[in-house]
Amino acid sequence: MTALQACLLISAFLFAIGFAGAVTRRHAILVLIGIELMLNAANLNLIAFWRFGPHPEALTGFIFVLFSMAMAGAEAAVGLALIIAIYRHKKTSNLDEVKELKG
Amino acid sequence: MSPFFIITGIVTLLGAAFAMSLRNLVHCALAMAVAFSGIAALYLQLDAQFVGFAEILVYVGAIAILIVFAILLTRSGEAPEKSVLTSGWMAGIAVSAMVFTMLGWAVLNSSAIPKETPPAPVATVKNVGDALMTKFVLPLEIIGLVLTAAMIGAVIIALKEESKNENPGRKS
Amino acid sequence: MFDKLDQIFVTALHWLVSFLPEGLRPFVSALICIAFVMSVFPGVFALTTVLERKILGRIQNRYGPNRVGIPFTKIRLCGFGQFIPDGIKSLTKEDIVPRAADKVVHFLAPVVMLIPVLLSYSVLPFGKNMTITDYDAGLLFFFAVGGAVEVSVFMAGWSSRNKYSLLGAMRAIAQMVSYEIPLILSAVTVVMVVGSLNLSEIVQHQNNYTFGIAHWHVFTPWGLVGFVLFFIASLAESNRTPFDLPEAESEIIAGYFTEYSGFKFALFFLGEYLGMFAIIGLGITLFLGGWTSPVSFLTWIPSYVWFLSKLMAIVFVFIWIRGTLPRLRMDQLMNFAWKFMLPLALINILVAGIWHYMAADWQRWLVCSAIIFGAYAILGRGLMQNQNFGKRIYRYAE
Amino acid sequence: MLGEQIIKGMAVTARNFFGSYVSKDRLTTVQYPEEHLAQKENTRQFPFLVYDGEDWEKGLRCVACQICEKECPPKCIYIVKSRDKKPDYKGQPQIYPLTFDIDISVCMSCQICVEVCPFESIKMDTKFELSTADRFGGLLLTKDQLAKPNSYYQQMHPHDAAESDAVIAAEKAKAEAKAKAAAEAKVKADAEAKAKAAAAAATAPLAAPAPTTPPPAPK
Repeated sequence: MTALQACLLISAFLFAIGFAGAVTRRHAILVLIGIELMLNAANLNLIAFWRFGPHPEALTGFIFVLFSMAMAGAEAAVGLALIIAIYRHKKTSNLDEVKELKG
Repeated sequence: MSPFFIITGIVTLLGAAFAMSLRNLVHCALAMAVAFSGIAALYLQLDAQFVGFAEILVYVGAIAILIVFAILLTRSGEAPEKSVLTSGWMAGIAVSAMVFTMLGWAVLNSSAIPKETPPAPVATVKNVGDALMTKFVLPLEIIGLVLTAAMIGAVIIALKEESKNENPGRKS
Repeated sequence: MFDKLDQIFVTALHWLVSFLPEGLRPFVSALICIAFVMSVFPGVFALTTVLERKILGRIQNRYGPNRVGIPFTKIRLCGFGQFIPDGIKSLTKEDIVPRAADKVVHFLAPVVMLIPVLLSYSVLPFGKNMTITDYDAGLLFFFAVGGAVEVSVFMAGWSSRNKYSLLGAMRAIAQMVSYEIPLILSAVTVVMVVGSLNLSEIVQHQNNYTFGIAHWHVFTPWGLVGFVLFFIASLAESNRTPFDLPEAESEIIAGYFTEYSGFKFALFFLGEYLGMFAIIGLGITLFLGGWTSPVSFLTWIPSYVWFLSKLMAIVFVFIWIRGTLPRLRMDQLMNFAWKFMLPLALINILVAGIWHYMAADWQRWLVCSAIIFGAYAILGRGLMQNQNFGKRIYRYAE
Repeated sequence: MLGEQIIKGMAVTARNFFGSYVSKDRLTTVQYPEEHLAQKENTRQFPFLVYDGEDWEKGLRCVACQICEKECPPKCIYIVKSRDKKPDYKGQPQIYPLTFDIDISVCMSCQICVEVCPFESIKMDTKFELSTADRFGGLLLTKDQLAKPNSYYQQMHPHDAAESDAVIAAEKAKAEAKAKAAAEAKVKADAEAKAKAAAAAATAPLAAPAPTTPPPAPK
């Protein structure tokens, strides 16, 4: 197993864990955490391919990760704001009870 | 593959697993912080210092704190009495296990993966800055715009709705 | 001769390591550097606790501690031995964990506090060639590990199951997050002008002299504003008065370490002071020329002496401020960060850009000073508006 | 301008800081175990027993009347009366305390024992460095620890001591006068008895001592 394969395996496992959490857990915040983990798995992939790929000097994967982090920050901010707004409205953050779009 | 790499990989995966399986949400958030630190350590071992530091700064320093705040604001810091899993959790686990097996099989059997490890690339801050300011300047600007929009949006969404008969502030 | 004295620690390290086989060298040299940080800065911490009490005493026209010197002798050393009994006392005290506390998180919090703080020392240049790890992105590393302190504060406050702890932790995190922005923005000016995130390079950039005076960044208009902003933000980051709301003892007992005692409390205390030294060290590196001397005829004094004396001078100012200013209110704190410091820091970035691109003559001094002074006056007036400093109105419970 | 007042405040504290090194009279505290501040004359800490003369056992003014024991609000005084009597300063035979203990861990320094004592024998001390390693025995002061000479009292509270000395002197003088009068009366009575031996014994009550009204306090 090469280093690249190890990285990819770690990232795949991380993605699977994040996905399992996001799908199976009830709490909205945990779903968000799952999504963050999946995003990080993707970032790890990008960095691994940048490191072991053919053209590291172009820095594409590297910069892509930076942008994706910024997007993750924006996503977390908006997502948590949504969760707080829903909690204010329905007094719950359990996703099973937030099924309707109607407030 | 150095032993450090294996250790950080295991720590990361354990952190992620705990973040997704513990009952108490605050514990989940803290385990998530551990997982993110592990990922940052992996980045450092992949010669991506800048990304590693940025990972800690963004994820541990900002997003973990944000999540923790959200947990406390929605009063879900205590472990819930009833089940924490959705009704269809078995299917979810099965699907994710399938995803992992498929990805793992692909990774281990792919012929596109280069066998030899190239020398460590140089990604000094200067190079990164140059790239950001020349080749990637448009995405950078767009990211700035997106972040601004996200910030304004988050503030507006989370803003308390003004009630009509509220006291007009306290006298000072 | 003076060069040798300046490099004595570096030479000693090389000499020590040279006895070892090749493979062990980086490992052992890292261990020695860790031992250096772990011995010097806790020592400075021990002295500072005594110094703080003495200076506060003198500010209040008291003596302060002046009894304990060398144990079992009559030598008193003006009370500078006080930290020994203090340390023994806090280390031998009973360690109380509340029954309802989250035991694991409660235990881990002080450790998580101390680790990033100690890590942040690894990028500070203590002297010429005396940076432990010369990261290319050293400044980013410093701020990144500094962000982990907030997690530990939250862990301490939440795991104690005490509302004072939780309130203190929330206050501390809100304050740290708010003041981290002006802190980083004021550091950005230096990065812009120097063109590097490497702290050694930043120091080297200030190591030039015109008319015998060093090119410290604090001697420029943007540097002065940046330094003042950095200084205020670092006061808030290290939870010192007047920003000590997280541990406001008259309101919420001791904030997030209300439920800590004995060794863990000592660790928190140590972590807080070490964090303060680290952030002061960063401020010195960015604005006060790091280990360089202010005037060219004093360059023979060893570089680490300069660094330590600047550190102690700023610690003195911190203590002086603690002896002078009362605690802010939460809304005042936030107003100050978001309505005054943040805009001023942004304007300061603009000024640094102008400074960088204007020709090096008296005009840029004039332009930059004018912009900064105008911004300061307007923002200051804006901050003071709506502040009713009239007679206080008391509202009683109905 | 923003920040002006901060500078002013900093100047004040800086003045205090450097001033405290320059001028000693800025410092409001003293170096306690070496230096003591002079105590006020009316300072009181815990009671003690006054004795006259050299020998404390002989000169103890206390007659174990137990008024202080009864009056003490926290009940910190414990007295055991003697069975025999010995002469007091007036030469009158009096009982004396076999045991006189004050538990100063209980005493609240109210001075009621001093107020109620008719014999000027219990007074308030000013000694305050009473800390001890033994928290039970060390804080229970016995008779020999409590007894202090009158000279000590005079030195400590000169004004009060003068008053109490005057009372004692007045008592003594009165007692002597009474003794003299009694002696004279006795001589007279003897003479009369000798003279009127045969007469009826109805005059005998006249020789009894005068009613014992306490002398007015010299205030």
